[in-house]
Amino acid sequence: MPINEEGAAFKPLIVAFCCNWCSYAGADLAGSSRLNYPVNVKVIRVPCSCRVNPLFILRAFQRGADGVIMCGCHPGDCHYTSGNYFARRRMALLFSMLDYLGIERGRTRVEWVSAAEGAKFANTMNQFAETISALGECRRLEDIRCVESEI
Amino acid sequence: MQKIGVFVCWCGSNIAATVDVEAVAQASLSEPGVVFSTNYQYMCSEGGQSAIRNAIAEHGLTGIVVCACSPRMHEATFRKTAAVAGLNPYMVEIANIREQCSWIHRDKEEGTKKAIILARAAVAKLNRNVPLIAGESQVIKRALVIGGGIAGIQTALDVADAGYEVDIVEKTPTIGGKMAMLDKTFPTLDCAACILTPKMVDASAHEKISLFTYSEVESVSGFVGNFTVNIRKKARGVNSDLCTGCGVCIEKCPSKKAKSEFNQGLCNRSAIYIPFAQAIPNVPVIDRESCIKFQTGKCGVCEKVCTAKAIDYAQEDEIITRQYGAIVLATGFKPISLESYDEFQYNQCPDVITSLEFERICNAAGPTKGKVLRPSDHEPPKTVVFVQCVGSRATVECGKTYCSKICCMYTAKHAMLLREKYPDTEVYVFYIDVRTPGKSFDEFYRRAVEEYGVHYIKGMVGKVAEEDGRLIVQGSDLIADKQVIIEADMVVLAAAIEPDPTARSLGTMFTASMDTNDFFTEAHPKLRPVESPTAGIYLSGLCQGPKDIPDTVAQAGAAASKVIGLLSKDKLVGNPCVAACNEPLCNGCSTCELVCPYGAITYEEHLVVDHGVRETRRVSCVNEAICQGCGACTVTCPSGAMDLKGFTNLQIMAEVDAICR
Amino acid sequence: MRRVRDMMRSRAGELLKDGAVTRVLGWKSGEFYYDPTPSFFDTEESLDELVYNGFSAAMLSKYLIEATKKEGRVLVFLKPCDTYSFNHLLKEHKVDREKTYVIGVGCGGMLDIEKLRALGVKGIESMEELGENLVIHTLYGDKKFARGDVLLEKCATCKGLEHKASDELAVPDELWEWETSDRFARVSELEGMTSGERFAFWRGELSRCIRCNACRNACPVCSCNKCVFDNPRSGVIAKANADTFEENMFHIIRAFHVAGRCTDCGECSRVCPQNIPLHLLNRKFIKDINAFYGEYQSGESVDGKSPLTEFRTGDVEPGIVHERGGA
Amino acid sequence: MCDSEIRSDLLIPRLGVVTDIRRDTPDVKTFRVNGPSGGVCFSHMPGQCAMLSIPGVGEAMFSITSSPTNKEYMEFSIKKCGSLTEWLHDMEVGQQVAIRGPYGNAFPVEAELKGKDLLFIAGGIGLAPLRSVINYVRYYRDNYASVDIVYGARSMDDLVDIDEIRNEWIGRGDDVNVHLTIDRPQEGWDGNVAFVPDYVKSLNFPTTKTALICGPPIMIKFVLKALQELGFDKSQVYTTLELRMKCGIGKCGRCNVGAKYVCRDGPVFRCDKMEEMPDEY
Amino acid sequence: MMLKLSIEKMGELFQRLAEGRKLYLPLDRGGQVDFGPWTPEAKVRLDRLKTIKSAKDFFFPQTENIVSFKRQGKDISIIENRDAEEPFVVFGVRGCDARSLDVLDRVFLCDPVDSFYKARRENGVVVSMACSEPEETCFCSIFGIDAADPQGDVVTYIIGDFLYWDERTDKGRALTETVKSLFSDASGDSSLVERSRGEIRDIVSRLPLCSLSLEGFDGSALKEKFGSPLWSELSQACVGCGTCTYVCPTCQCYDIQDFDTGHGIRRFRCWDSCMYSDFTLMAHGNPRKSQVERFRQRFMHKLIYFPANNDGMYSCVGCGRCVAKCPISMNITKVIKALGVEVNV
Repeated sequence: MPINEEGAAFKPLIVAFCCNWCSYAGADLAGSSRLNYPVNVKVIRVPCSCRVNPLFILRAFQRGADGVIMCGCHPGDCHYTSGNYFARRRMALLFSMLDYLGIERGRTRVEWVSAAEGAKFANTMNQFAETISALGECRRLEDIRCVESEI
Repeated sequence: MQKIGVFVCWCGSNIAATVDVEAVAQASLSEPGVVFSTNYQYMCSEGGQSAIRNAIAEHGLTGIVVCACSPRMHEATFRKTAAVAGLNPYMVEIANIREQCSWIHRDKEEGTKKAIILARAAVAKLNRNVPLIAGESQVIKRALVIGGGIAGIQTALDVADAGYEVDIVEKTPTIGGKMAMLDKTFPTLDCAACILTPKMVDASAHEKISLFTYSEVESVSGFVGNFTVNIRKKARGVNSDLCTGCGVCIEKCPSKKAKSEFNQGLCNRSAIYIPFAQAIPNVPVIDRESCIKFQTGKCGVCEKVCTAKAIDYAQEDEIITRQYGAIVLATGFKPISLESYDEFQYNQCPDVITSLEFERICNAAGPTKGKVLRPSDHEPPKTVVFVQCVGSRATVECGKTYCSKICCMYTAKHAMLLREKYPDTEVYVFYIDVRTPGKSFDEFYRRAVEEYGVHYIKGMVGKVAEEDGRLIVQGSDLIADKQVIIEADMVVLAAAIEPDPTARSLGTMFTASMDTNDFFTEAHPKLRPVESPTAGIYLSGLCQGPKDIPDTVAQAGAAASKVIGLLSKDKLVGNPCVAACNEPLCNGCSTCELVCPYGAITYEEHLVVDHGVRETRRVSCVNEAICQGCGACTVTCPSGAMDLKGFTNLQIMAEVDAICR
Repeated sequence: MRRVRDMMRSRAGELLKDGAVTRVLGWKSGEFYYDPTPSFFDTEESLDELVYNGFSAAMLSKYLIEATKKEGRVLVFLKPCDTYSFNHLLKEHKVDREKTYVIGVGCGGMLDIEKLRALGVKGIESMEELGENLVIHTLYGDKKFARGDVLLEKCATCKGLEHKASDELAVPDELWEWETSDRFARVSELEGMTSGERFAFWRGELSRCIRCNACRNACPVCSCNKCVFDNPRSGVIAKANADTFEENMFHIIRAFHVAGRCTDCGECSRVCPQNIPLHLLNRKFIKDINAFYGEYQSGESVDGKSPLTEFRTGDVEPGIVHERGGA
Repeated sequence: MCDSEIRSDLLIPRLGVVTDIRRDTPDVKTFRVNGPSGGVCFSHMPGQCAMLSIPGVGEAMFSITSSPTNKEYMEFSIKKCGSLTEWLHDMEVGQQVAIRGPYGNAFPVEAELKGKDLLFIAGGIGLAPLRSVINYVRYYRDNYASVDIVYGARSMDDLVDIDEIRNEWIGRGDDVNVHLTIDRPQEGWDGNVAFVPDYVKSLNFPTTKTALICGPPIMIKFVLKALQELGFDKSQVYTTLELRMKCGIGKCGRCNVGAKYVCRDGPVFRCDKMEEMPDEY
Repeated sequence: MMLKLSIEKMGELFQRLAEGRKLYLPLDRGGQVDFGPWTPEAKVRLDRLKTIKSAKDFFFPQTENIVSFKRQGKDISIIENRDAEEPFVVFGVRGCDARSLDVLDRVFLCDPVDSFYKARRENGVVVSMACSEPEETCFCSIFGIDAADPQGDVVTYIIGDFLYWDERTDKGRALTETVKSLFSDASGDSSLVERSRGEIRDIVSRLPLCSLSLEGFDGSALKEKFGSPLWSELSQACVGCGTCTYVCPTCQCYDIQDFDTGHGIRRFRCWDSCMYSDFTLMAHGNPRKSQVERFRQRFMHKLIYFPANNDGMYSCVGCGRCVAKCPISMNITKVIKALGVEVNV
């Protein structure tokens, strides 16, 4: 089933990596609070934000994602005490590098979302989707084979 | 290749109203590996679960995807269901189509599309799953408590009362810690010794408790349930088994110039000594630095006078190896050094003392037999100034940024005791804030002010100077907004407290993480306050942060209950979603070790066989019993040797691919 | 440089003779003046072929990984910049310090044959390094260059002439010293461009990549037994840049994998047959690390944690990338 | 028959369907493959190989175990040792595979071997390529003189195609002589116990025979030694080689031993010819 | 027939050559000169002797799709979707690169024919160009290649202000027809061209590497050269990268890999290098475990195995790219010197 029909308004595909303990729970809370956010935000559950490998982020762009967001516990609240601190350094450097290579900087984002911040999760996703919509489809970091081809 | 069953839950109308569950089930059939799919009203109900079990049996499924509510809700349920049907519980994946789909979207067509994609991602991940088996390890039913202060004693007693063996390792010659030095305790003013010494006796007499005083932890290995610890028993010079504790040696010892540590150096002790009368064990120690026999070889008086023949100059340090299931850190605190606080003249004026020294001066067993006398001339002081927050809540380099928590209350206690014993003594207290958030604390403080007439001055002391045998205290009164100068006979400084310096090396040894102030960090600041992030290591007392005696005892009990909980298990079942090293890929570079918050990674020389090439080299090894599965190591590993079971690189990338397809 | 070479030959000879070392790792003279090859020498006589000149740029540190697995001690000659990589390899337990004997050799700046070729030098018959000048005799006439104009990029932006590790030094007094420029200048320049300009710049550079892996294989930090890009089970195996994405992917991930570890030795750019300024990726990381987490240069010492293996609670947020100026 | 199917390049595979799977040993399965409309995918000669692949998983060269005389299906005996073979072991009947070939030379059954006394020596999975020859020889039995088969494995359970050996090869008069052996004694095994090379030596075969060997490299090496000790000349011995292959047609450049490409000039080599090749296999 | 054209009109020539087909020629990209598709804006650099890569790419590209698959359940469908075949011209190919196509032909056009290569070979017209200023890294002459008179469908010379155009094959003649109107007859300049050739040959004879002797490098020396103890010394500096193989006009090893696009599987082939550690890696072992064996393979192949299989033709054309590009300056000329006859030392 095609995700984006021809002619339909551009709906950015957003991959959200969420840590199991805070942000995924925050996303759940957004759900149980019936807070709406765009349908093309898809969450991938990881144990901790420090599990997010830059490879995964590039992979998402390769396969056609228009934006990638990583959510973790607030600094100091990591279930594993320090995972998000490492993740924070890694992402700061990676995002800076992507920016340096001319990938639109708005396409990557980190947000700390606690299990209690369902509203923050939904708001973040809404805002992020808006930002990405304004940027349009990700062309600078896509793999034509994955995006355009029949096979 | 997997044979996957997909089970789509309606969750009544919770899901079915926004997601066409039949369409999701149908669509998933075209995904690789899927051989069966169905939908059901409530997958988590017995009916739903039995449908899963039947399908597993009927279709020989190797894995199942349940499209339902959040995995945080029912992942455990469906894992159990799978296990009952003979499937490995880790061959279950959940597609969260309720919280992250049906509940947030209103358009059924869109919701259905998204649910299909989420199901697809779960299938894609499951195609890369392998059965995981949780490791098991034995639990050694003995606990080690490091530190024999009130925290350590209380933890040990609680654990021992539950029927488990406990060893206490204490670096000084006696247990009792700082509390033994105190005179009275706030807010009830009962005598510290009266409530502590019975506990010390209980601990020494308890059949489940072994005391290792004058001993230190040398090294540790192992992991939760299975620690091996080497304890260094320092040579006492006295055979504990023979000594009767008669005290003749102490009396006859010709060397009496050593400063008494217990009395904060306010008086002297002999070279062979016990720290205080109620010390446990009641066995003296020879201080080799001040012993004439050890320094010059001539003397031997104690040996001559000892009828029990307990003196043993040749005694050497002894290393004892013991095994433990759990370890409690109760290393306590010490007041900070006031060396660099020149403004208070602590080093220069003998009558400027710390609060702990004041405790000893007040104490009936102390250097002044309980009479409050100035150290310089042994005269009773007429005016005493207490200074709060010396080094606490500091903004300067040499101080501590935190509040030491206990000073407000003990200063109120000291002021009150002084006024009670010596009503004609004027007592001033300089404070920044008075913090009394404890049961009966504020009442206590108000009594000091209102009933005992202690002068509380809000402000800091800028300078203390000695002039003609008196101490000129210059301070500011922020409320009156003026400078005050008080001529005092004695100044008592409420020095900030800091973790005992031995904590740092222990922290490294146990990979127990510490904050910037060297207090041990807890596994979770709110929810797991007595556990260290390293499994099997628990925290008791001030080593975790400043606290008073009631809090210390409460935390000691809490730590004990955690220890008991651990020791009561015969086996520990690990989390199988832990890191694993692919040895042929490992470079032995150590970067993973550096980011592991649990110290679960060590390095060993292994024979690695890679495509027929054999080489012995340094590779990283994950201790599955310690690893908690955060995955920090997997990203720091450049070669991809380190991977996280249950969340492997390939699994997550498969999800990414499926979502973006 | 000739003085240094003579010092090297005589010390190596002595150490081989008295058995202090079993092998010597240095550079062997080639066909032309500009093509010395890293080589092991195990006899005093063979040292006649040991050369050290303005083209001894190839770093020897990485060879020690394999060399120290063998019996015996290796004498290695390290230029100042090579010692950073040496320290890094020690730090990651790749090289056994006990099996090495390091002579730090003085460096007068290494020269860039590609730059010379771009300046129209062809048909080289011989060369002479005369102080701060380089004279080249070619089939098409003689040419003379100032050393400073034909330095390798890594030397023009040299980190310094101090050896960060050595057992002894071979540094004569009269070595030519040159003015270096800010190694981050080009990075800053790129940062000042618009996102679109940067994209165009990097596309132009990276699209030339032929995935020969020279950058990776010459890199002292890329010393994985098996690179993720070679591993069919890694999920990201890529032998050729079948799509422009893979050109980006390979270089981003490679730079990320060496982030906080890169010694800025410049070998990646030197060995690139396509002259892609790969060091600009690594230097971007170094520059960011310095700005975000405090000055850090991998390889300055064996001790200490690299920036990506530690953290501070007050570290900058990744959002800093969005907040700073520029497009 | 899909032999007529036209493909624009030899690198492009055709389809096959797995119609039967049987487990021979704990790590060897034999797969029966048909063309999409039945029959074999293409004709071959004994000893030749085919490239099997599962798109997205991998492609590898396997020797064709079935005899060319079998026009109904092709068979491949495959040992589990890498990601592709793991996948193949997990698949079920009805799975389609991509197949291309045949590749390589064959045992010279129509030339040198004709009329000769044949001695087949196989170890473990090494029976796979020889099984094709043995059945070919059995089919054209009159074209060949005596036939001896020595086959050994680590244990009873590691003997590939044991049912066929027992039911078809043994006990048919003096058709073929089968000598089975396993490395170590085992309960339920009353046959010979010895390593293949030792067993070969003890059987003391006359040097009139031509030997065809296949098995692990170490076995081949020692069997060759044993045969030489019995007086065999290397020119009387054929064996097969296995190296990493990609194209199957001698172009991709990786399976050469000296100037010979195993995929094109092999996999069957006469041992005296191998003398001329450098020792890099 | 020899034609000529003022070099001022080269732009027009390229315009014409690019009509209805692709025209590839040496272009400047970021200071690097490599063959690329001509556009009116392109910076053509015919002065640079050595492009980074050779013209091999156009006949045997670094990656090329072979076939695609779709998988659904147990079913596989095979989809032939090879890249479209289109006519093209490669302009400015030097003698060494022009000869390299003979080497590649030996591999790809022998039975079984590689249809992908064959199609490109048929579609491509090679316009070669004589070298004007040979470099010290050149040694084509030892393989019998005449830099002054290269092979090709059309051979060109830049002499003075003119481009001379000499058609040599039917393909070349057909191409000439499409551009003939731009040229004028130059049959009268044959002595000029011959003189220029002589000048080039004179320079070539003075190149340092042109005295190398290939004596002893043939199939009969296979075991002797293979067993030489010098390989370990020669290979010790090799970092195992693929620079030499990828810039080489004759290296033709390839790998076949599958890529899952998410919509199906693309099977493509891409250049591979015998210098890579995983080139011959198998699940249970590797016949070439160390760089010594891999290094030996490359040079044995070029100097012994290939001539043994191809009537003495070496798989090297002396273009000197590897000499110029090796990160550690090890190359085939050093190997020839070390393993060859005395005369080389």
